[in-house]
Amino acid sequence: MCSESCGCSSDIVGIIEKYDSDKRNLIPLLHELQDELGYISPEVMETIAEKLGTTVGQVHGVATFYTLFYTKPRGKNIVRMCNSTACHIEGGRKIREAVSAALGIAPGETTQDGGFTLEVVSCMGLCGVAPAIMVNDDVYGNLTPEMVPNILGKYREAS
Amino acid sequence: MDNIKVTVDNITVEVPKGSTVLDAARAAGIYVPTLCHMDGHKSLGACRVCLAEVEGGRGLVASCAFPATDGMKVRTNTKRVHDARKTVVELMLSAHRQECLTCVRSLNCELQALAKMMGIQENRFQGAMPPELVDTSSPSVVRDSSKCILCRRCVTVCRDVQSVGQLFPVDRGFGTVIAPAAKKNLADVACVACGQCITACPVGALKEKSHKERVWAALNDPEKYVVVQTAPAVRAAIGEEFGMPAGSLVTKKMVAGLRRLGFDKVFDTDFTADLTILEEGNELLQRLKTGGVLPMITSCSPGWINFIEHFYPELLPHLSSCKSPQQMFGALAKTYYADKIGVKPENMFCVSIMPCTAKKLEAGRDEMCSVEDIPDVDAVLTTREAAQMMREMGVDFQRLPDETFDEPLGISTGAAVIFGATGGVMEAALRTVYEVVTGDDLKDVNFTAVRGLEGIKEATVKMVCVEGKGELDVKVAVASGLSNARKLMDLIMEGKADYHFIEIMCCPGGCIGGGGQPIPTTDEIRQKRIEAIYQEDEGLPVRKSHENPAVMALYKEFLGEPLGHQSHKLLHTKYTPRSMWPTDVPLDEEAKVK
Amino acid sequence: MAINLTINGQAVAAEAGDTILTAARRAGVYIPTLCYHSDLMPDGVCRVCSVEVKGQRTLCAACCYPVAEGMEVLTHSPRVRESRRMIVELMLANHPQECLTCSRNSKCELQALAREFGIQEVHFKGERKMADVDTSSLSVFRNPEKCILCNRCVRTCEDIQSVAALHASKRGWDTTIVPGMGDELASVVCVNCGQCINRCPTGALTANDPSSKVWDAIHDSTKHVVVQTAPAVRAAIGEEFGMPAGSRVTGKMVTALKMMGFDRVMDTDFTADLTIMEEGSELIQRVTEGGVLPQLTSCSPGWIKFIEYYYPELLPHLSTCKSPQQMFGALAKTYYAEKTGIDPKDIISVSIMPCTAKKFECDRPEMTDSGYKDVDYVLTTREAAQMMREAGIDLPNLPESEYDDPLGMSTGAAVIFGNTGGVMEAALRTAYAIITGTELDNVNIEAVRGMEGVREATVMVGELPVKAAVAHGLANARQVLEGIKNGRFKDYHFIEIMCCPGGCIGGGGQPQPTSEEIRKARIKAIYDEDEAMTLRKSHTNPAVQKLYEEFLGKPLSHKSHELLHTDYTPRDRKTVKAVKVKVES
Amino acid sequence: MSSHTCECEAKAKAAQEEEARLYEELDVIIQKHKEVKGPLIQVLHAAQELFGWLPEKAQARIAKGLDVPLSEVHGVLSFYSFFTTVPRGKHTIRVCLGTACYVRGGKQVLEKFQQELGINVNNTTEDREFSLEVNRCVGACGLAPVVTVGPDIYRRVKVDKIPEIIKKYRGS
Amino acid sequence: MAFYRAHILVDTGTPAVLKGAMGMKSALVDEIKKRGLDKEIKVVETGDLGLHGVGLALIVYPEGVIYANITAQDVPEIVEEHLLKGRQVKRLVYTGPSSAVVDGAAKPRSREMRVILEHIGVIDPTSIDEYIAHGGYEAIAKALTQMTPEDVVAEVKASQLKGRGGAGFPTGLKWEFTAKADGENKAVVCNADEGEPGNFKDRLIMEGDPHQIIEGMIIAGYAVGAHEGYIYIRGEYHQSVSHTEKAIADAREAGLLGKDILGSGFDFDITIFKGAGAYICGEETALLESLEGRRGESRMKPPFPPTSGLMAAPTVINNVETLASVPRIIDRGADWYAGIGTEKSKGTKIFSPCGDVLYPGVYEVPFGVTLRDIIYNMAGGIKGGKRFKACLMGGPSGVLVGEDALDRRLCAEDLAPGAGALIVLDEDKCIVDLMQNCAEFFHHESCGQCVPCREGTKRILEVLNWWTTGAGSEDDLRLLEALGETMSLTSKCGLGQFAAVAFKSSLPLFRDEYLAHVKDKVCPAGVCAMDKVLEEVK
Repeated sequence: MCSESCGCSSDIVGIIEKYDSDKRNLIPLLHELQDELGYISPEVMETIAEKLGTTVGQVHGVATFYTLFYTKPRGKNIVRMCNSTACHIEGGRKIREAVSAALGIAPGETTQDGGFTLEVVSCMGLCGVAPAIMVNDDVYGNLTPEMVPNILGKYREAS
Repeated sequence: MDNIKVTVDNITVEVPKGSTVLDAARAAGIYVPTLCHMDGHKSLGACRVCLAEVEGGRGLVASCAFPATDGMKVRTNTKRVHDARKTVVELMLSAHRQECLTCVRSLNCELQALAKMMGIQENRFQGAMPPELVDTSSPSVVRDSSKCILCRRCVTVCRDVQSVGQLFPVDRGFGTVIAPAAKKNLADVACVACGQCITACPVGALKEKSHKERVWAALNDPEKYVVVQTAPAVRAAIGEEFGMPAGSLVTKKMVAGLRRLGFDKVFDTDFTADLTILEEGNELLQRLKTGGVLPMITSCSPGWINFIEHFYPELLPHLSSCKSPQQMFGALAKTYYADKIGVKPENMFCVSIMPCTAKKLEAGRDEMCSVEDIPDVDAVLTTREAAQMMREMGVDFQRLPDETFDEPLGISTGAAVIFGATGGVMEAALRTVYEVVTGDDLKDVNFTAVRGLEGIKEATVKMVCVEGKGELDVKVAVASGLSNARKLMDLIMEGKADYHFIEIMCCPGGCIGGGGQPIPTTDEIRQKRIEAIYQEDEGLPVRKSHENPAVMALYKEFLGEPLGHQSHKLLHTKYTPRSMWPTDVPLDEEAKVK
Repeated sequence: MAINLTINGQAVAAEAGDTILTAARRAGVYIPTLCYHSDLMPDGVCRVCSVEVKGQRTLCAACCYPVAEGMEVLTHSPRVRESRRMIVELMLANHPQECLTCSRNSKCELQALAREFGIQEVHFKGERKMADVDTSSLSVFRNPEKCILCNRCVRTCEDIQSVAALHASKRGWDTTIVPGMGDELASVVCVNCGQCINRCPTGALTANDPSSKVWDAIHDSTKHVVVQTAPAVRAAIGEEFGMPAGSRVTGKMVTALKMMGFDRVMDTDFTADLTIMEEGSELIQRVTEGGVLPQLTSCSPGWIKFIEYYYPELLPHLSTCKSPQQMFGALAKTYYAEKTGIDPKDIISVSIMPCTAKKFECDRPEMTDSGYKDVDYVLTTREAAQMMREAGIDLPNLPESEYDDPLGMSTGAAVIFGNTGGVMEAALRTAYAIITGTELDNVNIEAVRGMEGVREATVMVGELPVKAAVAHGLANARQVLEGIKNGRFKDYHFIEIMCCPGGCIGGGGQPQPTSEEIRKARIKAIYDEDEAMTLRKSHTNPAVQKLYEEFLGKPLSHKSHELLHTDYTPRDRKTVKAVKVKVES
Repeated sequence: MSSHTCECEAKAKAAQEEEARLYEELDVIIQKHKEVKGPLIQVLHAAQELFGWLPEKAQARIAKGLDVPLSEVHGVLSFYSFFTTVPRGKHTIRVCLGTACYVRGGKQVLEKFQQELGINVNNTTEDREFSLEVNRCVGACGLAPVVTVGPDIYRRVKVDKIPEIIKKYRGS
Repeated sequence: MAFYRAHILVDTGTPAVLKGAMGMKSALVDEIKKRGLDKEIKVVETGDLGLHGVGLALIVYPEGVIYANITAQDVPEIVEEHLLKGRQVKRLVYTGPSSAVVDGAAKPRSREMRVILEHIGVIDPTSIDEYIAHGGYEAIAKALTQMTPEDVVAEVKASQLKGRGGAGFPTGLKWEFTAKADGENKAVVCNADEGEPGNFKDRLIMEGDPHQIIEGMIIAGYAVGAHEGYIYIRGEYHQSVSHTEKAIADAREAGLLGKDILGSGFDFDITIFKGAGAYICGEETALLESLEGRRGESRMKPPFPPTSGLMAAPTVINNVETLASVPRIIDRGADWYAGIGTEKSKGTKIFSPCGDVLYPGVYEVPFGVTLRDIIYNMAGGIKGGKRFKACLMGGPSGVLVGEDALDRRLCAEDLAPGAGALIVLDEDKCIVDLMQNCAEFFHHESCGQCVPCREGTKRILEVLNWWTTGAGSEDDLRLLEALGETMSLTSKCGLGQFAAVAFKSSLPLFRDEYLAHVKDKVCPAGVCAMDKVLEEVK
C-alpha cells in the first residue's frame, strides 16, 4: 500500500495496517505515527490520506489544528511550559523566562543542536502544583526559576 | 454661431467654437473619464484624468480644458492615453488614505469608481502621505485632508457658486491642502455650513457631521419619546439613495421607512411650513401696512441666515423674524405636542431629516431652546444619513408599503411641499397673501413666474385689496445660491431694490439641491427633484397654507393668532451680526456693524 | 406542515426544514449574510446573519438556525445591529484597506456590508495578518490577506467539485485557508475550474489576469490580434455592466471588442460546430467499429484535468477532440493565416472564456499544433468586461455588430455548448442527420435539458436508441465515472460532462455573483439565442462546410487529427507534490 | 514704579500709533493697486515690505480692500516662499539647497548656520536679529554653495567662514 | 484475591510522581521485601489522592493512616515501626485540614463529603477486583437486571443530577432526549477533555477510580439504547489514559463490557480516544468532530447531539464527574442523591481550589457550601497569611468574584460553580495581568471558525497587552466591554460566548485597578512591568 519511494519504514506500514480505512481513525493514527517518528512529515500525511481515502489537505488541516501534533521535526527533548491561569498567577512567567534563558530559545523554537524544543501550552491540568513544566513525559511542579537549570541540565547530560 | 469640425477616435463631429476637447468627445459619444471637471464651470485641468492625445501635439492634453480647433484629430484610446491616465489615478491613490471600508463615500466615490473602471490593481507608488488635517470643528461639515485629492471642486462651489470663499488651496506642491485661510478651522471662519462643498466632493474628504449615533441612542432608549419631522425636499430625493431615478417621489415609502427605524411618531416639517406662511405672510402684510423695513426677506434657510449674518449684518432688519419650519416644529413638539400627549419635554427627542447641513448648525443655536435649555431639535439628519440608517436597519426601501404621516403634526398642504424648491416659499406665500389681501378665492394657484432653476427671478403680482384701498402691486424677487443672493443684497445696499418681498434659498435650486441631499446633485437632477415637488403639490387636495385644518386647530387650541404673543415666543427669533473675518482676526472698526 | 412564526412582528408561515433565513427571505424580510451562499450548505461561521430569537440567551445565526412553531424573531433589534457591526468591524480590522487597488472593488461583499452597516471607524488597531500572494497557478491567484475565512471556497471545492484542494489550516487567529499542506496552489491537485473565485465574497481569490499583455498586443501595430468568444460569455457579460442576468448581448459584445481594437472578432461557436462534426464522427466510428464506449466529451478543460488526476484509467473513454477554444487557436494560425496571408508568428490569438481552466489549457505543451502557441491569452468574461470599462465602453448602449469572417459563422447548436446538456443536444441534432440521412423536425431535445446534476436519456435516432447521460459539476462527474467503473453505464454511448455547475454559463470566469437563479437565467438566454438562429445544426454551418472543402478534407481526416485532436496525460496525484518536495529539499 | 508704568503706557501708545500709521499706509497701497489687473501679489509684496511680514490683520485688510476672499489671499501667499506670515528677523539668511549648492556642501552650510544661530529653518532668533530660511536655487550655481543675507549674496561659502558672516550683521 | 494483612496505597498521581513518588515506592517495595513482608503487605499505586501541597503521601490500611511529606529515607522507619511493630510514626502522620480521605485517623473538620471520590485513595485504581470489592459494578447489575431503560432514565431524572462540565444541563433530560431520538448506532461519549485551567478533578477520577466512569457509561448506554461508548481524554493526561485503558480491558475480561453484559443481552463497549491538544474539544460538538477525525471545530446547534451527534446518530455526551455520579444514584437511589445539596443543585460537586491557597487540591462537597468553606476550611486559606483578593470561578471562562462573594453558597441559586476550578488570588495579584493571561488562553484555544471568537479573542488580547504595558486608553475599556457583549451574543459555541465573561465580570469589581492601568499607567499590584516597557517604547 505504501510505495518504496516514500521511504516509510516497515514499522510505519505496520502501524498503518492496524487501522481500518475509516476517517475516524485519523487522530489515533497521527498519535501513533508521531510517537514512532517524532513528528508528522508530509510523506506521512500523504500516506495517511491515501489510507483513509481522504485528501492530504484534510490530514494537514487536522494535524495543524491540534497542538500535540507536529509537522516539523522537534528536538530530542520537548519542554512544555504551562501558561494556564493557575500557573500564571503563581509566577509562571518567571519560569518561562528562566527556561527560555537556560535554553537560549523562544517558545516554538528548537535549539541549534536539536536537543530541546520549547513550547507553551494552555494548561496541563497540574494547577495543584503550579507553576509546572513538563519535559517529555516528566512533570515538574511547584517550581522556582532557580530550579530550572538543574532540571534541564539532567536532560542535556542524558542526550 | 460658428461650428468647428473635430474628429475624435475617427468619429467626426461638429461642435460650437469654444468647445473643449472633452465637449467634442462627448458629442461623439465617447466617454472620457473626468474628476476635477464640473459641468458649467471653467475647468482647471488639475487632475489630468481626462487626458487625450491630439494629433500633431507634443504631449497629452487635459481634454476638459484644452480648446478644440477646427480639423483637430483627437485620440482617446491609445496606449499612451491609457497608461498615462492609469498612472495619474495611481498617483492619486498613493496620496489618498485608503480606508474605503470605513469611508462614508464607499461605493459612491468617484475615485473608487475610477480605480475600478481603470482596473487598477496595484499601488506602485507607496511612500509618504501628504499632510493630514482633520477638522471637526464645524457643527455641519467635517474635513479630512488625508482623503482629499485636491480637485478643487469645493473651492469652486464655495467661491463661485456660494460667494463665500472660505476654502482655498494653501501651501504648495506635495504639501498643498485645501483649507480656510491660515489652515484655520471651519468653525472659526465665515463658513455658512451650507454643505455644497460636500456634494461637490468626489471622495470622502468632506462629509457632514453625523448625528446618526445620537439618533440611534435615542431610539434605543426606552425613556425617550422620539419624533421625527421630514423636510419637503427629502421626499423628492431620498429614493436616489436606494437606486431609484432622480425625481422619484417617495413620500409614503419614506414614512414607512422611518417607522421601521422605530420613531414613535413620523411627522412632517410641511406642517410648520404652512405655519410659516401664516406667520410670515402676516408679517409681510403688517410691514406693508405699518411701513416696516422692506423688502422683507425670507428666513427659512439657515445657510442663508449664516450668510447674511456674516456678510451683510447691516441688512438683518430685512429678515423676517420667523424661525425656519424645522425650528418652529421643534418648538411646538416640545411644548404643544409634548403637553398634548403628556410627555415631559426632556423626554421628548426631536429629530429632523433635512436636505441640509446648515440645519445642524441651526438646531444648535443657543436661541433655539423653547423650554429652558433643552434644544428644540435634538438631532438633524441629512437625507443621506437617514437613508444610511435605513440601510443599517435592513430596510428594502423600494419594496416598502405606502404609509402616511402621523397626526396632527403630519398634516400639510401643497403650499408647504413646494418650500423644497426655489420660489416655493414665495409661491406659497402669494397663495395665502393673495387671498388675505383680496378676499378672493385664488383660481390658479400656480405662480409659474417664480418657478425654475434660474438664479434670480422677479415678478409682480397684482392684488385688489378687499378693504377697498385700491390695487396693490406686490413686487417680488427670488434667488437661490448665495452668489445670486449676494447680487440682490448689493442692490439693496445700493438702494436699488424696490421689492416688497424676497425669497432667498442658500443652495442652488433651493432645498432640493441642499448640501445634505444624495450625491451626485447636478442641474439635471435638481430639475427632476423640482418636478417631483410640483407633482406632489398638484396631487394634493389642499394647496394653500391657510386652509390646513391642523394649522387652524393649532391656532385655535394653542397659539391664538398669527404674530400673537405665543407665536412670538415660540415661532419667531432674532439674528446676530457676525464678522466675515476669522474669529481671531481683530475687526477693523469699519467692518463692524453700522 | 406549516410552521408559524413571527419576524419583526410580522406573521410568517414557514416549512419544516426552513432556517430562519430561508423563511425570512421568502417573506421578503432582509437579513444580511456573508458566509452563506445559496449553492452551499450553511456553515454559520461569519455570524453576520445573527438575529434575536425570543427566549434564547444568545443571538442565533439565521442561515442555519431552524424555525420552530411560535418563534419570535427580530432581525434588526439594537443588539443585533450592534453585534453585526462589531463583527464586521472585527473583520475589517484584519483586512487590508486597499479597496482602490482590489479587483473586487465595488463588487465586494465585505465592502457592501461595511457600507450597509455604516461603519466609519475600525476601533481595533492591532495586528493584521500578513501573507504573500500565491500566483503559482495559471488560473487562480490567492491573496490570504484578503481572506475572511468564510469557507465558501472550501465548501465549493469539496462539495460541488469533490476536489478539496483548499482547506483550513492551523487554528484560531492563525487559521488560514491553504492548498494541500500549506503549499502553493500549483503544487496540489487543483483542476483550475475557478469555482472558488466565483463564490469568494472578497478579493482573496482572483483569476490570473493577462489583460495588460492583451492590451500590449492590441497596441502593438506589428501584431494581428484575433479574438474568439465562447458561447457562454454572451449570456453573461451584460451583468458586468449592471444588466439583469440573462441579458443577451452578442452583437453589442462584438461591437465592444472591435472598439477595443481587436483586429478580428470571431467566434468560438464556429469551432463548436466543428467539434460536433469531429466528435460526432468519432462517436459513430466508435459505435460502428467497436471503440471504447461510452464516449465522454472533452471540451471542458477543468473536467479533463479532473479525469487525468482521478480516473486516468478511464482516459480512453474521452473523445480525442480538442476543445473548441483550442481548435480555434490551431485554425487561426493555420487556415486563417493562410487565407489572410498573415504570417502566423504575427498573429496573437486571444480567447474570451467563461472559464479559468482555459488559461491552463492553452498552456498545455501539446496545444501547439499550428507550430506556435495556438491560443496566446485567455481572458475571462470578467476580465474582458474590465478591459471594456478601461476603454470607456458602455456596453449596454452600444449598437450591435456581426462577427468577422471566416471563423465567425455559427449555428444554434454551437451556442448551446454554453450550458449543460448543450453539447449532447448539438451532437444528437447532427448525429440524427448523419445516421438517418434525414433532418430533425424539432431540434429541441428536451430530454437532455435541465439542471439535475446527472441526467440520463435514451434518444431514438431513427431506429437506433442512443443512450446518453449528462453531468455537470465535478462531484456529479465523479458519480458518473464511478458508474462507468462499476458498470452502471456500460451500455451507454455518449456522456457529456461539464466541469462547472450549469455548464460553461456557470464557469469560474463568469460574472460574480453566481446562483442557481442566475445560472438558469443565463441558460434561458442561451436557448433563446439558439431559437433565434436560422441555422441550428452544426453540419449545416456553411463556413464549416467550406473549411472541410478548402482545408481539412473530411471529419477525422489526417489534417483534422493533426490540428483538432489531442492526447491526454494520466496524472499522478502524488507527483504534483513530489516535484514540490524536491524543490524544497 | 509709577514712572515705569508711564513709560510702558507711552511705549504701547507709540506702538499703537505706529501700527495705525502702517495700516493707513497699507490702505493707500491697496487703493493704488485696486485698478490694476491681478493686484494681489503686488500688494502682498508692498505689505510685506511695510510690516516685515504679513500679519493676519493685514491679510484681512487686503482681502477686504481688493474684494477677494481671505482664504484666497492666504492661499496665494502661502504658495510663494517669499511671503511670510511670521515676524522675521532683521536679517533673513537664506541658504540655497538647489542641486548644485546641495552637492557642494549646502547642507553642511545650513547645519552650521542652525548651530550658530541656535534655530531651525523657518525660525527667527529670539533677539529678532536673524531668520533662517532655505531656498531652491538663486541662479548662481557656478558659485555654489550660495547664501544670501538680505540683499547680500555670499558665494562659495565655507563652513568656517560662517561665524564671521553672522558677526558682520549682528547688531547692525 | 490473595489475602494481605495490610495495604499501602502510594499516591502516584501526576503531581506526586514529579516529586519522586516512584522512587519512594520502589524503596518501599524493596524495604518490604528485605524484611520478608512481601507476602503480607501489598503496595498499591493509586492515582492522585487529591492531597496537594503535602509532598509525597501514602496511606496504610487497614488503619487508614496517612503519612505525608515523606521521603525515601523515611521508608525504613515506616516499615520498621508501623508495619513490623505496629507503631505509627507520629511525626509523619498527616493531620491536615482535609483529612476526610479516609474515615479513620483524622476526623473531617470540614463539610467535605466524598461520594464520587469515595474510592480515591482507598482502592487500587488498576484493580477491578478492588473496585468490585468496594461495591463496584453493583449499580450496573441492578440496572440491567431490575430496571428497564426507562426506569434508569426516570431514576436519573429524579435525582436531579445536572451536568458537571460547567453548563449544568439536566442529565436525565439529556438521556431522555437521546433515548427517544430515532436513529441507529446511538453512542455514549464521556467528555474527559478537561482543559480549563484550574480544573483537574476529572484527571483525579480517571487516575484514581476509572471503573466508576465505565460503570456510569454502561448505565447510560443501557438507558438510551446505545451500544458504543467513547471516552475522549485529553492527550496530555497520560496516566488517565493508561489507567482507563487498563480498567476497560479488565472490565471487558470480566464480562462487564462487550456482548451480553452479565447475561442481560445488553451489548456495550468502550473505546478510548486520545485528544491531541485543543481546549475547544471540550465543547461537545467540537469533541464529536474530533472523534470523527476532523478539526475540532464546533458544529451548528441545533441539532443537538441527543438527536444528531456522533456520525449523526443520537449521542449522549457527559462529563466524567457526571458519569461517575451515576452508579451511586442507581445504587443508592435518586431520593438519597436528591437529598444532598440545595433546592436547585442536587448532590455533590468536586472543586479544585488552586492558585494562592495553602493546600491546592480536590475537594468534594455537597452543593451549598460557601466559597469561604472551601478556600479557608479545606484548602487552608491564603498562602503566607495574605488577604484574599478574588477568585476565578471555574477557570478563565468563568466569572471573577471578589471578597464579598466569600460567604455566598456554591449552587445554582447563588453562586454558580462552573466546572469546579477555583483559581484564588491573593492581594498581591493584578487583575489586569490575570485577564491578560485569560485572554492569551482564549486566543490560543479559539478554533478560528467564527468571526467574533477568532478575531475577538485576538483583539482582547492585544488590548490587554497594551494595558499591561502602559499603552492603553480609557476608550479601550468601553470598546472591550462592547466587544465582549458581541462575542457572548454571537459566537458559534461556548468558547467564544464565554471568552470575555471573566473580563466583563471583573470590570465592575476592579474598575479602579483597570483605570490605574489605562489612565495613570500604574499597576497597583506592581505585577505589570509597565514602566520597563514604556521605557523601551520610548
